[in-house]
Amino acid sequence: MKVVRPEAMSILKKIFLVDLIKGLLLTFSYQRPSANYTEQYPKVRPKVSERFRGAPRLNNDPVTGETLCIACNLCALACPEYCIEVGWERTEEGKKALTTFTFDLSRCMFCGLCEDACPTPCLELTQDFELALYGRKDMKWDRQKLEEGNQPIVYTR
Amino acid sequence: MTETRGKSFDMSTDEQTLFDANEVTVSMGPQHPSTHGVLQVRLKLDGEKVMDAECVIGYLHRGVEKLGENQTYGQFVPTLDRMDYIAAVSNCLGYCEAIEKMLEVEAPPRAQYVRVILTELNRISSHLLWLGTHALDIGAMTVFLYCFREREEILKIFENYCGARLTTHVFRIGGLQYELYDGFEDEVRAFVKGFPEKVDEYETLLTENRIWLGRTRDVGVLNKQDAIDMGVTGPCLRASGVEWDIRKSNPYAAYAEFDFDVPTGEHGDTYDRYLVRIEEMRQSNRIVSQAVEKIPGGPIRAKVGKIIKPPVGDVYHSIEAPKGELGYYVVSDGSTQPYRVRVRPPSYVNLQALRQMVIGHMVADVVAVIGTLDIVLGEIDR
Amino acid sequence: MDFLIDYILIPMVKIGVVFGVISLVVAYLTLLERKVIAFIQVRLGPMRVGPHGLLQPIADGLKLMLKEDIVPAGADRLIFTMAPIMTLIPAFIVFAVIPFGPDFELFGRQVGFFITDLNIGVLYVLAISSIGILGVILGGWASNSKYPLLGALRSAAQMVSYEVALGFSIIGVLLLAGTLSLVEIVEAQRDAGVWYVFLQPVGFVLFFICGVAETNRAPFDLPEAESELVAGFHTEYSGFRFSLFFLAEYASMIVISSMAVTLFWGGWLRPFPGIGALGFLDYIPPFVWFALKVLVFLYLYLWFRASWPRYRYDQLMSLGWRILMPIAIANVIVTAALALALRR
Amino acid sequence: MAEEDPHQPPRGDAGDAAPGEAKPAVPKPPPKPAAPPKPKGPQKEPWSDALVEAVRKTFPDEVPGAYTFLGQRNLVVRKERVAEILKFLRQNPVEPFDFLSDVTATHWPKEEEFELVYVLFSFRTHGRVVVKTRIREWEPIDSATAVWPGANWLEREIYDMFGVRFEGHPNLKRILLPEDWVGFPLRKDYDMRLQDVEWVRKHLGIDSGQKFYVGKARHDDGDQG
Repeated sequence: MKVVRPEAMSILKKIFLVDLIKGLLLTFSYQRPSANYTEQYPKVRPKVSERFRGAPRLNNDPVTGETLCIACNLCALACPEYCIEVGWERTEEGKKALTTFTFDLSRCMFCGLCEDACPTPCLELTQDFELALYGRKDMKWDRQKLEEGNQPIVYTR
Repeated sequence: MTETRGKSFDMSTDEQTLFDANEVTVSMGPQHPSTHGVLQVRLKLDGEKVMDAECVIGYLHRGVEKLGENQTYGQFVPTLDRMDYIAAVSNCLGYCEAIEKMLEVEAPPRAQYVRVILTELNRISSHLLWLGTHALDIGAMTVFLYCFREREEILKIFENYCGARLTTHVFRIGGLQYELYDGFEDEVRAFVKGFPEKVDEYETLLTENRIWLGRTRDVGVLNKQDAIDMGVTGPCLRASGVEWDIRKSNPYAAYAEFDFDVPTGEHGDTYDRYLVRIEEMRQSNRIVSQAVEKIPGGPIRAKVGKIIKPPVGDVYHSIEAPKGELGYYVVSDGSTQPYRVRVRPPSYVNLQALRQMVIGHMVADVVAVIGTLDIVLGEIDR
Repeated sequence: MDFLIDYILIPMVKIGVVFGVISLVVAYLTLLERKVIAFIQVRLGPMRVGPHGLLQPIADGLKLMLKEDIVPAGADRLIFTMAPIMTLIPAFIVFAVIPFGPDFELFGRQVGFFITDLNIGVLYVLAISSIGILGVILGGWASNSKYPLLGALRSAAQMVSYEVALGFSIIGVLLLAGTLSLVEIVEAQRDAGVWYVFLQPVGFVLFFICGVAETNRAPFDLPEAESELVAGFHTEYSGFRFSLFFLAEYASMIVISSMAVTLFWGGWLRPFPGIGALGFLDYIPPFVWFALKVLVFLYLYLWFRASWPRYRYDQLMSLGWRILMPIAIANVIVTAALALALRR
Repeated sequence: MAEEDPHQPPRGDAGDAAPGEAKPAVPKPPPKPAAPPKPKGPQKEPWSDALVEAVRKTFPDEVPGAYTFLGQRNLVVRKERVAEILKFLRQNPVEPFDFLSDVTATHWPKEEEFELVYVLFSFRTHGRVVVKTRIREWEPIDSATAVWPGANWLEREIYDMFGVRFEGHPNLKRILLPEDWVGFPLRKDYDMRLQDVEWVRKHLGIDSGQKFYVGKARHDDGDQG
């Protein structure tokens, strides 16, 4: 299929700048306020989709308050950037229990592979997206921060 | 590169030697508003006329191929999104299909359809970004914002589907990770329905505009033979008159089941490339509108083990990315990590043609030609 | 005493008022530009500084003044410093002859609504506005950098070519009015009972096209084409010096708009000054008519910028010399012949 | 830990991908020669048709192998007359491969060899053929730029990444890496963390944090800050 070039304009159309005026009319019509597309971000919070892959969180059991993590280390192995470190110890019954969990957010690329790998509903990428910080040091999230979830600074204007 | 084909300057004439002393070398980029990233073009100018051009690339080199050798097959996928970040879905599709080919599995039909829909939406969004920036380079700044408005709708669909807008990591080897969300079809249908008239709007602003015609017609001409010789692919090749689209010639995913045309140009100039891409957006829209009506049911992921270990051997698989032929050459040694992953980046090969396209033109045309090649530096430098 | 008041005090006050108002208008023209283009592009434009961004120009001005003033190594310091001033001053002193309204009475004294009424006002405007280009060329040259140099070369060529066509496009009006004074041109339109745009449509279109090119605005903004030459002649300028170039550009936009209004659209006159039935329009002060008309032209500038691509350098030249020039000359000849024929 | 991690990648020397660790991650030769897992999987099948005949006829000693693998046609040729074979493939009447899709290379350190791979495409039949040839380290090979000028940058990239020299190439210099970079990153003996520390120090004026990793193929990272 050959693309069709528009035919050459007639002299009359050329003299009266029809091609240019067509463009002008289109841009003029878009000035109506209803066509506006801007979101006033800090003032109006954007609605992020449910599946959004944002700040990580370690979920606790809502009833008992204990962590859902079984320290299987699958997330750490799935991570392409090797940014997760899971620490555990054996309990008396010989089961694994989570002690520390470090998530290096500065290297995370939010691919969601850790979330996919997690066999329990523990590790989750939440809808928090305001992750800017003043230092790289703060980007390493420990277990406490991961369980509390991100507390972004809310800008009002 | 030193060989000069096609349009070039005869440096031996008296007129040229007379003005040799006036040549000035201008470094366009790596920080320049319209080199689309960190491309540097060293221009040799005689007044405003380009006598020679040399591309300097590699400012964004991250060693993607090396990274691939050190990650498992599945882990490498999100890294690929960072190559052509405008068309991350296409990158993902090509790689997943290459590995599926090695594993001899095929994604289930439902996954194939969703792949087609998302990839074509991605093609539209990539072309929209191209149109916006190309028009902005030539000075029509409003088209840019209009294009981004429509692109935003597509990105919203991506975000709703997989949770990310740009670096989507949308497919997995063997099919899909995410089931379609409620309302996916309706959102896609709404977009498909409204999109053609938006394309008409861009065309109102540009196609017949005398300034646009003057800036694009007969600028950066690449004839058929040169285009083939230089390895140019995608819309640039088709605008030169070669009817080759991998979606038609070697159908992958579910493309064989859809009805669409492959637009080709005739003159191989910037204006033809513009028309071809505009038409491609309409055709992609057509594919999406067909696909969304008949998404089959069934599973979304073929049975692929948690550990992906393709057999020893190598495979080359290529797809039609928005920029051209995106090829993956994967060598497996039977372990969980690829022995070698080679990406054939379309922009990288297309950019080679820049030199012969700009020689003899003016500085302003260099900007137009860079824009019309539709390069993404993340893919060129990898 | 009268001498002091007439020739020192009143002009001084007028200069102060005009300078102040024009500076303010220029500042808010930048906001207008951002807002108009934003709305065309389905955006909102500046919204944060003040309600709907109304204080944005002031914030911008403060920012530019406080910014570091960088003179690039290897630049010609003196010329680099002088160039923005050389562009700004002509852009502002042109307003000396622009008539904003008719004479009015103040404390029993007849005062003109203009700083001065030169009998060669049109020539004065043309002459002074071409000086501004000197600053652009020198600024580009003195930066000792390649992009500014290219920008300066472009603007030099562009100005020279379009200056000629601009001059020719006005001659039709001058033939009709028989005077070079801007005030008398407006009065001639009042006496004729019709704006000259209806007698000189071709002349007006030519004038405005050339005017847009003269002020380096889209689609002729080649000297600063940001996608090609980064920022053209003011690439190396920063801070306050950059803002001077910026102000000068917007001031020249107002000059060209005012000239178009004065020469072709009846200056401060209300629409259809010859038709008595529309007398009620006289209740709107003449100055407001003038301002409204100028605003329309400023809007046109912005509208063009938002809608059209940019010409290429060689296309610009061929448009100027091969299309606009012949039409302008033909227009002069036809006007002269008609004027001669009708006067008999 | 080890018993539960199916995703365990062989994190040792990436070079030959043999884990060689105590962890039972990827046993390469399956110790139990049990039922039929071995023959499963795609096999190389000999390929012979008019095209191979034509190539073999013109270059009797140059084409030691022709096989298909997963539907992909592979032509193994000797390195001496690669450019000529490519030219023949481009112009042959049976199936003209007029388009060069890709040129790339793979490093096989055990054999001290590089495998060069040319991927050709035919507009007439929409078929592909992969031409492979092997060269020893530092051995030059003919450039394909005479046949396809588009091979220019592709070969430059191979030179940049593997150090393969192409004879007759018009402008063989580094393309993605800086001109004065030392080392060829895509060789298997070049570790992922390795870099030209000298270059970084000289041109960027920083001591790269990764210098601690030079020569140490380890994925665990300390605090690099």
